[in-house]
Amino acid sequence: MSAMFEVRDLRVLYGGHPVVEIPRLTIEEEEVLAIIGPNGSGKSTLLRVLALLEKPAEGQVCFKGQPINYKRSLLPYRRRLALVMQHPILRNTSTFENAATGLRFRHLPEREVKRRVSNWLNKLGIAHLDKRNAHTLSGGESQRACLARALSLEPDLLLLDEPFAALDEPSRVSLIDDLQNILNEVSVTTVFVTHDRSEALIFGKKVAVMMGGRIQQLGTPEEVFSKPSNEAVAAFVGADNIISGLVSKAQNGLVSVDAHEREIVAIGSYAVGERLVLCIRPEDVVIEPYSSAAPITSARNKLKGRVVRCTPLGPQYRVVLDCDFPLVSLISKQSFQELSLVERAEVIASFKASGVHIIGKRV
Amino acid sequence: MSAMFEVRDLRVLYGGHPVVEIPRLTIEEEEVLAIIGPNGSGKSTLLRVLALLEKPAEGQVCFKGQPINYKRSLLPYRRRLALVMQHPILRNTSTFENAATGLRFRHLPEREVKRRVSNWLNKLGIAHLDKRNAHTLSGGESQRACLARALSLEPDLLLLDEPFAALDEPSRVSLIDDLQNILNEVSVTTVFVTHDRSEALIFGKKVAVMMGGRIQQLGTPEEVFSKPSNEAVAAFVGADNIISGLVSKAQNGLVSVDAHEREIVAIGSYAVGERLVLCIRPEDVVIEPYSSAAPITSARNKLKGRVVRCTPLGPQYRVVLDCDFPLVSLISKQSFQELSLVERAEVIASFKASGVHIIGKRV
Amino acid sequence: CASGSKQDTPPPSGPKETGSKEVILATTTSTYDTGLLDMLLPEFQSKTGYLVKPIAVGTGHALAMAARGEADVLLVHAPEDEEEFMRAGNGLDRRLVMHNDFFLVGPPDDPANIKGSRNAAEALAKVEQARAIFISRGDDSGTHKKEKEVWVKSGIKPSGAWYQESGQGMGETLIITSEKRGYTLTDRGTYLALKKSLNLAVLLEKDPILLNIYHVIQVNPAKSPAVNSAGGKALAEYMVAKETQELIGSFGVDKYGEPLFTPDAGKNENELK
Amino acid sequence: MDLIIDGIVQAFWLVVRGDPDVMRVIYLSLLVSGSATLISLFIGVPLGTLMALSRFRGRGFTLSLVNTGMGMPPVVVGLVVSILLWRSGPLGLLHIMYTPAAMVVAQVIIASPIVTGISMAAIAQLDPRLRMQMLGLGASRWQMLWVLFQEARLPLLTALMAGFGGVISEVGAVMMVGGNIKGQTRVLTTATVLETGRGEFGIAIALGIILLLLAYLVNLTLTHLQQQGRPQQ
Amino acid sequence: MDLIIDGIVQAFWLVVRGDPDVMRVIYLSLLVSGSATLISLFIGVPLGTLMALSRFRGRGFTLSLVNTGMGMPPVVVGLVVSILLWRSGPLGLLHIMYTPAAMVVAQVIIASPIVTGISMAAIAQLDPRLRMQMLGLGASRWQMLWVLFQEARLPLLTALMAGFGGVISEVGAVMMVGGNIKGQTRVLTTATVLETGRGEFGIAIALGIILLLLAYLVNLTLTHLQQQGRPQQ
Ligand SMILES: Nc1ncnc2c1ncn2[C@@H]1O[C@H](COP(=O)(O)OP(=O)(O)OP(=O)(O)O)[C@@H](O)[C@H]1O
Ligand SMILES: Nc1ncnc2c1ncn2[C@@H]1O[C@H](COP(=O)(O)OP(=O)(O)OP(=O)(O)O)[C@@H](O)[C@H]1O
Ligand SMILES: [Mg+2]
Ligand SMILES: [Mg+2]
Repeated sequence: MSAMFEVRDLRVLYGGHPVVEIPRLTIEEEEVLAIIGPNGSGKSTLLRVLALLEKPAEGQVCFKGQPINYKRSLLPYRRRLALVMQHPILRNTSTFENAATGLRFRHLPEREVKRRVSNWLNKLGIAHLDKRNAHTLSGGESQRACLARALSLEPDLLLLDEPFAALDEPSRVSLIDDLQNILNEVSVTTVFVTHDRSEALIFGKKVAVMMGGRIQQLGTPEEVFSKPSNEAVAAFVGADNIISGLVSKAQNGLVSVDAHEREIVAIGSYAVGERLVLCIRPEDVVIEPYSSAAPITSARNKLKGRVVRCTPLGPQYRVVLDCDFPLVSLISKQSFQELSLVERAEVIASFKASGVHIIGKRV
Repeated sequence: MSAMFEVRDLRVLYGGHPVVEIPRLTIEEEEVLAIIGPNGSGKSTLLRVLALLEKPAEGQVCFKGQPINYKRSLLPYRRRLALVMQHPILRNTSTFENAATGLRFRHLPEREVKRRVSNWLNKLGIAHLDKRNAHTLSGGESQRACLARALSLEPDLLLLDEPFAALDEPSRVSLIDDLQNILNEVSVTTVFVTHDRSEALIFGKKVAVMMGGRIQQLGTPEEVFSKPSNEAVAAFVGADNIISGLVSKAQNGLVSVDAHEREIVAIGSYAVGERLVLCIRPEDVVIEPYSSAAPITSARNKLKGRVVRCTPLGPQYRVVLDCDFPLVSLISKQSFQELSLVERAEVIASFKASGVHIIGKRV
Repeated sequence: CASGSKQDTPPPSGPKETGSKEVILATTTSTYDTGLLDMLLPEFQSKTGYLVKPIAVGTGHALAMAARGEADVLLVHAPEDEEEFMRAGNGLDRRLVMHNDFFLVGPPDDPANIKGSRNAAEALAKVEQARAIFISRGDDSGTHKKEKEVWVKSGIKPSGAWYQESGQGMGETLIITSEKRGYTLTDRGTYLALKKSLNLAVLLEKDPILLNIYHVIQVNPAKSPAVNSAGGKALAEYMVAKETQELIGSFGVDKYGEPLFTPDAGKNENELK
Repeated sequence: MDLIIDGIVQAFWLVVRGDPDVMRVIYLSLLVSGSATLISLFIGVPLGTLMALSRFRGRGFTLSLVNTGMGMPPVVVGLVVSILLWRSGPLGLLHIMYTPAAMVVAQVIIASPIVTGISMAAIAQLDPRLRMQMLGLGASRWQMLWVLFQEARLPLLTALMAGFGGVISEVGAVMMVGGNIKGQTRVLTTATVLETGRGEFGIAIALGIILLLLAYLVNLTLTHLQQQGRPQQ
Repeated sequence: MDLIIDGIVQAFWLVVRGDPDVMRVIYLSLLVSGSATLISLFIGVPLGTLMALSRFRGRGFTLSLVNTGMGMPPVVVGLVVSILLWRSGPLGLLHIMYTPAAMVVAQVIIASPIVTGISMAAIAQLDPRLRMQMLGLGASRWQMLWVLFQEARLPLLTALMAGFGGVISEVGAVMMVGGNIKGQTRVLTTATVLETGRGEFGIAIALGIILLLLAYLVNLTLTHLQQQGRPQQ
């Protein structure tokens, strides 16, 4: 694997304000990079820079080691990529012609155009709409048409900006499945923006978290979702429990943190008296009835608490406990029913020390 | 509660084809109705009919018992509702003016306009963009602006078409929370379209499943998600395991169904020899190691099977088993790790009889 | 400045090998609108091989063009301006071609009662006294100049709401006069052409001052190297040639029952009055 | 070339001196063409909007008619209006022939198809969902249209300027129905024709320059108005 | 009124008889105005597109100039072109004064601002994201422009028709630079003026009607071409 793109000291300004600021970003060949981040954090802007649609105010974009010269024709680069923009932008012509747009730009023979476009319209489930004016398509159908248009190009580099946002869930799941297979087969370098954490998890081989125009963290999905590099990333990727406290004990790679008068055990080496920020993922918090005989488990932390609120969240329940500090737990519907949780019920919340992530020191 | 809207024998035709066909639909006052369904199923079209933006080819729309007369002015009705369309449509002016659009139509005093708009821009986190031209907003910022525009109207009826599709996840969760509170407080009748099942679950007091222009099921979220009325709905709302077989035994309200040579016990009264379609939600399927001593549980079904594939799905794993028929289970990451599942491993899949839902007879 | 006097002009010669075949004739709209040139020019072109481009514009426009060497030959009817033009050395040869006449027209019921006046000057004085509407061309055309000459003769400086300037060609001015029930001075050709759609009567004619005399002037090739002197000369000579003069004499008889112009080649301007 | 320079110098002096005759001509030009443009806006914008928004039968045919109307020769318009307004004509009783009113009538006929055609294209080019969204926010029909006009302000300004430009520069029709009567119906274009006919090319060009300056000022004012109150980009 | 009816009847007969003089005049009108429109398309559409797409300084000023250009009086254009093309003028050596070529030059000057202004509004009204999306699919600069033109085909057709309508109906400039020479530079409008001057109002109206018919046919053809190959709605 070698670098397809390298971005250095990038700064994009809008109205004088920096919208994207990236000291360095490398995208390897055949890599699938997911970019997540809150609205307005500059994800689409970065994608436009990678598509060479935006000349950055400062910095360099290198394509396969060669710095891009914006004064020369960018066509050779652009012919190797396919972009799906966040809003489906379709021309006022048939769905077929829309999907064929990029192929026509490349002067492909008519037979080949027909073959590829039909194939992709089929895969995306809109083959029956091929003769329809694209402006009459529904939201999801438009997005499929845009995907078909990009995918039929069989590009070296795919740039997708929230490509599944308008798709219904079954279609999205099966499409992601399909795409994953295709990307594995033909090894297309892919950069895609999403606000759906699970899409990033499933799809990305690497995940970049963008916030305020900067890449806050870049790593494997595991890394990013289990070890957020700072509080903001942690809050964004969904580690709801962020607790701070002072180290009260430290030995054998385990630290005890005194948080709101409770002791929390975590893995790490810190000095006594240091102030730490801890992060506990709600999925990692197990709830058991207070009355139950303490069973043998590997959970080192067991905190007594009271149920404050239970909210259904799809097939799960989000239970907020009061353990002198708020602690959130996600449990299955079955468990919820079995535990017959009600407000103000007393329970034990347990979680493993390895489930406690130390984000960093707070001053 | 009385009916705000009643739709009778509705048919909307596009290019001669029926796109929406609804014999009867009632929307009670203060109800929150979620419409889900695959792309192109006519959800947006139905919303347009309810907003009186589309005159149906056939049928009647009654507003508070009065049939709408499309020849008369529809303004009095429209002034009571606020619509957020699927694509954010913003005027080429400032974000503030965009958000104020509906209020200006209603000739509200300037002070009141300022108050309401600022309030909502704030709540939606785009107060700092108020002077910016709305065409420079990012995807999510645009959607927020559209929401602010509709919500500041404080209407009797809110029509939202995938209003959160472009929002990042933390914003979406907090916004849904906020909205839920507001809707509870001021009792706004709300119809909203979504392709996100969990949004429908959280938000809707009723859920309508639309497919091919027809409402396939309408009921509480519980009903729709646990008791899909037919195979298509079941497939769409995510009951991945759909198995058919012949009733081999029937007693005490329990039936045994012979499916692919395996016996599945379910709750229900059917005659021996009848062919049933069963639906088992993946979350309800528990996996335990084959070697383990059979523990005492309430699970009536225990099937031996082999692991075919494991896919990470956010904080969960989707495990496909081969029990002579494919059976899908969703388990937590911890369980996955504890069970140390590998392909071709032998396991026991267990699920309770009450977890098996009988969709209907197949002919 | 003498007008041309040779009756026996030699037959016009063709364009020389080196000379341009294109001859630009700057003329007034009145000659053009009557259709006279449409009759005369094809004849000339087929005889000589020259290509004539008749440019019909206002008199002032025609003279200004010619003074800049933008035309090769002029056919105009503003004697005083023509003399001025010759004095400035812009023309080579000014020859009398033909004349017709002007006359005063007005509403058939003649509210200013000018019918029966002794001459044009007296008639105009009556118009002024009656404060009847008088429409002047006001465009420094030959007709306008003639009108001003008559006013001078009557000793009146016309001004006031009754005296209006149309600033347009003869045809338009006649229509305006008819619509406004006014009086105006017109040339014969235009009046006859428009007669059927006008509600105007001829109220005074045949005053010697009202002669409308056309001259042909060859543009001085010294003014500009681009001037086609041979072609200009040939066309000028064609205009005064005997056969041409006969054609002019018969022009309009079939349409109006009377000739529109009187051929005058070789005559002296003064002997017409 | 000397003539053009001469023209520029004369234009300068005419304006600086404030020659009352010239001022009157300028005033009348603005008055007649301004009114005519305004009236054609009131005809053309609604008509164009109607054609853009509704899908009636024969829309294509009407569109061709409007487009054809852009090619209506001013001379013929002048002639037809004259025939109607002459004393002998069906509207002769109005007695407006050879008055500024008649000129306005003729210019309205010339400008309306231009304004209609461009407005129609401007409105038709807008996203149809904008209309729906505005109605869905409680806009009355007029408020919805007002929003459409605001969104299409650039092409509508072009429609306005093309209409104004078409009539302020037009000479065939005003000449015929106005009569170019000094002090009454003489406007910049007819004065230019007159001076050209007199061979006063310098003055003619000067008048043309004044006319262009006028159009430019009108334009600048409109563009300025249009740009006001725009949010930051 | 009888004059108008007379005109219609005469127009019918002129066309049916196929009067060679009239045919020649029609042919020349189409040739001159057609070429002029075509050339102004090649000037105006790129210029308008440039102004719509790039954000150079003084864009607002240029826009005002273009809009002002729509108000350029044909008489002045005719005069200035004459001055340039006259034998004594700087371009006299071309020897195209009083030829159809000179008429085309004058009409190009008249039509270009119209085409530029409307094209500019048409392209500026398109969603700027369309451009990005097309480039992001590998469009070359020309291919991207081609897509823009296709998307803006309705207003661009309006630009074309307004340009064509402006020049085919124009008389001041062609009269001056063409000279209205029979069989050489006489077009429908100058013939109409001539017939009006001769008091032949019926024939004048007939010629006007023929001109409008011609514009209508051109229009119908263009609209038809534009509608071809559209997908089902
Ligand atoms: N012309 C402009 N002037 C000032 N700021 C701008 C301009 N255009 C965009 N921005 C801002 O730049 C920021 C980044 O925009 P971008 O579209 O890249 O965000 P994003 O991460 O894609 O967000 P989303 O998830 O909402 O799509 C936004 O806050 C946006 O408002
Ligand atoms: N003018 C038209 N002619 C024919 N079919 C049309 C037309 N307009 C819309 N349709 C079709 O009507 C169907 C319903 O569209 P609608 O926008 O209501 O779908 P939707 O349920 O909102 O889908 P999505 O989830 O993709 O937004 C779609 O299949 C669409 O293609
Ligand atoms: Mg974005
Ligand atoms: Mg939709």
